[in-house]
This record gives sequence, C-alpha cells and structure tokens, in this order.
Amino acid sequence: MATTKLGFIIQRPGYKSENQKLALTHAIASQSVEIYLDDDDEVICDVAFTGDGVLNCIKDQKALENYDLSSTESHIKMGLLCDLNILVCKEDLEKFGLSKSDIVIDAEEFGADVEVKVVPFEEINKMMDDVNHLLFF
Amino acid sequence: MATTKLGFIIQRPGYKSENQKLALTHAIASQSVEIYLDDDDEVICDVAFTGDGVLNCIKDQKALENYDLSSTESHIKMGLLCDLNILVCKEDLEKFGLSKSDIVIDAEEFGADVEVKVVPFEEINKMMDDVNHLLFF
Amino acid sequence: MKLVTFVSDYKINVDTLDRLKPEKLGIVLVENGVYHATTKENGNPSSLLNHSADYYVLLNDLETRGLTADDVIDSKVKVIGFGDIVDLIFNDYDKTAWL
Amino acid sequence: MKLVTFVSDYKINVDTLDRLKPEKLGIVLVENGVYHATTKENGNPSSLLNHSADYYVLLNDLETRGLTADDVIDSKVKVIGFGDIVDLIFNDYDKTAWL
Amino acid sequence: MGKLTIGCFSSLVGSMTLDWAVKLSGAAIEKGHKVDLWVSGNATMLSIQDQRAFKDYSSLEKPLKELMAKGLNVTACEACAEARGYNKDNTMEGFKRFSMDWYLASTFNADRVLHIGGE
Amino acid sequence: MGKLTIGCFSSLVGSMTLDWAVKLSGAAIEKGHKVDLWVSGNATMLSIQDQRAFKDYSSLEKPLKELMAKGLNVTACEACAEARGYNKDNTMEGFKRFSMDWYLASTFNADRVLHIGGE
Repeated sequence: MATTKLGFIIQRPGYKSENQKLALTHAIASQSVEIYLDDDDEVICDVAFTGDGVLNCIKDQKALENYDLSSTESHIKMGLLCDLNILVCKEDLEKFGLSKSDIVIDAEEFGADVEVKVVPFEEINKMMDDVNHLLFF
Repeated sequence: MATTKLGFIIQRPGYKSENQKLALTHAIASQSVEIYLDDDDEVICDVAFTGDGVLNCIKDQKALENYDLSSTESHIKMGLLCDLNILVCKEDLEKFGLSKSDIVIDAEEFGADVEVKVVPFEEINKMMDDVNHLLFF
Repeated sequence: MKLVTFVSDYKINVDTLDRLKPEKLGIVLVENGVYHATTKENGNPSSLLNHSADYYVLLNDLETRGLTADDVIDSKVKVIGFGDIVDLIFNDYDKTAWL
Repeated sequence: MKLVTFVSDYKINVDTLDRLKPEKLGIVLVENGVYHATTKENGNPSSLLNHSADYYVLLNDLETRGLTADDVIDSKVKVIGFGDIVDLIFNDYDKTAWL
Repeated sequence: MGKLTIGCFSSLVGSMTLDWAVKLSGAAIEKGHKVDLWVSGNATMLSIQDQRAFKDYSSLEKPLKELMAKGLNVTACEACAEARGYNKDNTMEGFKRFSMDWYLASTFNADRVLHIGGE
Repeated sequence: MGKLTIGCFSSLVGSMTLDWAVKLSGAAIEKGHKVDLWVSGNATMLSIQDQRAFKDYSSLEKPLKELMAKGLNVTACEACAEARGYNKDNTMEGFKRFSMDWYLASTFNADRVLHIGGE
C-alpha cells in the first residue's frame, strides 16, 4: 500500500481563466483514481487558496444566473463533499478585509462532513513540505 | 472616396501570446481590404509599440531556429514592406536602456522603403487622436 | 478624443492608462477588473480609482464573483448592465480601448 | 524541500515566490521570464534577482527574443538548455513549481 | 441605430471573455444596433460545431445561434482556424470564415469598434 | 532513469507554452527518462488532427508524432476536449483521451511532476 500526496495551490482569481475550477475538478478526481492503481494504493489531493486566489472563495457566486456556468463556489463545495482538505490563507483574507463569514465554509446542504479551513500561511507551507508533488495554478 | 484609419497599440511583450504577431498580420491585411470596399475607399493601419511592447522590436530574434516559428521581427519587417507606419515609443526604449541600434529599424533586404520610427509618446498620443478606431494588444 | 476603457484584470500588466490623455475618459470595470471597485488591500482602495474619469462596474461580473452593488466601496463607481455599456460606447464616447 | 520554480512572465501577478521557504530554491527564467535576466528598468535590475536562490535562464528563450548570453546582466544567472532543465528537475531538486 | 464591430483575439477561451463578447453582442442587437463579431487567434475555437454543453464549461453554441438568427454576423479568421485543425467540415453552420481583411473591412463603416485583444 | 509527468493546462495555446512543454518532453526522452504529458483545458487543442503547418503559427503535430514514436505518452482530458467540440473523430492518431484521474494516476509513480497551470 502506497500513497502519493499532491498539493494544489490556487494563487489567482478565477473566471478569467478556467484553471481554478480545473484545479478543483482534478483534485476531486482523486476519488476515482483507484481504477488505475493497485489495491490500497491511493492519491490524496490537498487544495490551498493563497494570494489573490482567496477571492475564489467569496460566497454567493451567481455564475449560473449570469453566464449559465457553474460557479467556482459550487466546485469548492463539491470538493468538501469529497472530503478534500481545503485550506484558505488567513493572512490573505485579512489583507482583503475578508472574514470567515464572507467565504464558502461548508457544504451542509450536500451533506458534506468537512469544512474549509482558514489557516496561517505557515500551515500551507507545511502542507507543501508534506506532499510529494506541487501543482500551482 | 473615404478612408478609415485604425491605430494598433502593442503594449505587451510577445511570444507568450500570439496577439502581438496577429496585430501585425491584421495591420498588413489593409493591403487587401479593397476587395470588400468601393473604389477608392481604404483602411489605413498605424502600429505603435509602447510599454513592455517595445521589447517585441529587439532585433536578431531566432524563433525559427529555436521553435520553427516565424519571429515577431519578421512580421515587423513585412509591415515595413507594406509601407505601414510603425512607431516605437522613445521613452520606453530609454527606460529599458535600449537604443535604435538594438531594434529592428529597416527591411532593406526585402526592398522596403519605409523605416520604423522611434518617437516620443506624445506623437503616439497624436496618432491615437487622429485615427477613427483604436485596437489595443 | 472621448475614450472608454475596459479593465478586465485585477493585476494590471500595462501602464497605458497612466499615459493616455483623452479629453474625456471612462473606465468600465469588467470580469476580474470588478475587484478594483470592491476590494481594499490592507485597507487601501485600488489605485486604479485615482484617475480623473467616470467609473462604471458591470453588475453581472460582480454577481458572478459573489459580490453585489453594496460591496462597491466608492460611490463614484456606477453599477451598470450590458445594455448600459452599449449606450456608453455609442452615445458618450467615440473610441474604445480594452486594456 | 528542494524546490525549482519556473518564471515565464515578465510582469508577475503572484507573490508566491516571496513567501515560499524551501531549504533550497532554484529559479529558472523561461519564456518571457528571460527578460528578468537581461533587462533593466531605469537602470535597475529586476527585483526578481534578489532572492537567495540559484538562478538559471533558458538559452532558447533568450535567442527567440533577440537576446544572447552576453545580454545577461548578472553573472549569478547561468545560461542553460532544455537538457540542463531536465537534469535540474531530476538531480538537484525534488519538487517543481511553475508560478 | 449604429454598427458595432467587435474583435475578440482572446486566447482565454474557456475563460469568460468570449462569453462576455457574446453577451455584449446580444445587448447591442437588443437595442437595434448591427453587430459584426470577428474572432481570431484562439478565439476561433468559438466556430467549431458540436461543442458539448456541460455546465462546468462555457458553452456558447446555443446563445450564438440565437443571436445569429437575430442578425449577428460572426466570422472566424480562416488561417488561425486552419492552423488549429478547425476546418470547413467542423465549422458551425452560419459561422463565416474569411481572411483578416474582413475584419478591417468591417471597421470601415462601423460607428464603433471594440477590440478585445489584451493579454 | 526516472519518470516525469508534465501537465499543461495553459490556455495560452497559440502561445509557446505548449511548444515549451513538448521541447522539454523531447529533452527528457533524449536523456532516457519516461515522459507522460497530460493536456487539459485549452491545451487539449493539441490533440486535434490535421492542424495546418504555417510558419506563423505554432505547429506541433510533427514533433509530437516523432516523440510519440520514441515513447512519449500523451493524453488529453476528455471532458475538456468534448466541451470544445474536439471529439474522437478529429483526434490525432495515438493521442489518448481519458478522465482527469488519469493525470493523478500518472503522478502516482512519477519521480517528478511539472505542472504548468499558471495563468
């Protein structure tokens, strides 16, 4: 049994590029990766929002209403439903004057058990140390 | 007889986007636009490099040798061959410590009669005032 | 000239706006440019709001990003729709620039 | 970690490089990132060169833009090829980041 | 009523810049203006038929066809399309393909031009 | 010798980022490494057959086929491709199409991963 850990770092605001959403859909794909792997082998994906990337987490995104397109918010919630470890940089939120109440924290309506974690950058640094490979977006 | 004048402003360095080259190929297309217009009607395109865009003008670009791709330099020369009015911002060249000898100035080898003009931004501003429409790249 | 410019990024990588000298300038914040209307960094509003210009921000692009008219921090920025952009282009300005 | 980062833009729109704390850091200048190795603005070299890191610049991307090894303004920046990048990735660092 | 020529060169397809340009075209047509839309570079991607509509991806075939029915004139740069393998056979019905001079000709009698080329 | 997994999500096709990724793949294969190349988002454009080779546009079909003959493993994200109208029928021979989990699986036993997603 072996585990490969990947760290997805989202550093830029979304919508003008689809990369932020693709980061989440790729991380969510860790749920089905076992079809390619031996029994008990796995790939685990952690996701962190840093810098301007934390703007992706502002809640009540009306992308569907305005552009008929699913929102980054809905992708974050889907990630929670899949038990992804999703981190948001505390210092960057504070820089923008944002607090926990402004951003997506849970996906209770979908029955997700885990929540988005607002953490100091130091903890994101630790995650980056821990994983096998980094993927910056 | 009527003339529409367009101003193409190239503000960014090239290669990472093809837009800078497309600006030049579109400006060059003014040579064949008469097939769509009445006799004596015409579209005239002026091109100006400003800001980081002046880096597109550095000479001896070896894109063909390294990536099998025609260079932005060759597109500028083709523009001269088509008698386009091509301006480069003097202040921006100076900011980068570049002089006339570092950049593409003529296309004598193709038999072009006109040269690239290094001019103060003031003159590019005047060009922008004069044209009917602006296209920023 | 009367120039209406469109700013679609939050991090701007050109200095063109600082150098243009139109007789009338409009700045329309669209796509990720809308953050200039709503977001302070370390308490400071975006320096993009310092131009002598008429300012507009597109409601659709605010809402898409989880923002509303109430989040606009400076009352000089008018919240508008796509139809208003069409009117600005045709009625209030003679040239456009997407920066 | 030992991290090799790739910088492919001249105007950088993320601050990540300022915040990473790897035990060993490599910075490879590629695509339009090569201008950081060659270009001064108002006489000042790029602040990207101020990190405590090993610096590299890709010759192919210099040449494509009309630049040569002689245009590199700081001798701490080593001029390399694609094969050298492969060796850096496999032999000198354990993680990569394209910023 | 006037004529608006929009050029979109944005490589940022899959972004929302093309969505934005299509929305603006719709708003202008709604107000009775004539609109020409030129796509060049990677924006020629807009011209391909049978794009599958997922909610996770921008899907513009439907709104585009509705606007074309209302008079939107939309043309892709032929060379930019061919270079990407987008040929006549996989081009959406009603989507024109011409050389770059078409765009310049469209600006000739346009009252306003909005060129989205920044990147 | 090791295994390098390269992921390219760059919307900047028609730019040189895909050219760059293909060059790096070639250099790694030259040195005896195994290379998986995953393209997602707009980079799936790389998978289309019959891209016309003009010198004015990046043209990667030829170098890609040469590298595939030398063992390069190249796969496009199926959903990203379908959303753009790039379907099975117009995919280059030898170019695979899978779900996103293929990329993660490729990283599982990769010695190094270079993910080009910045934008």
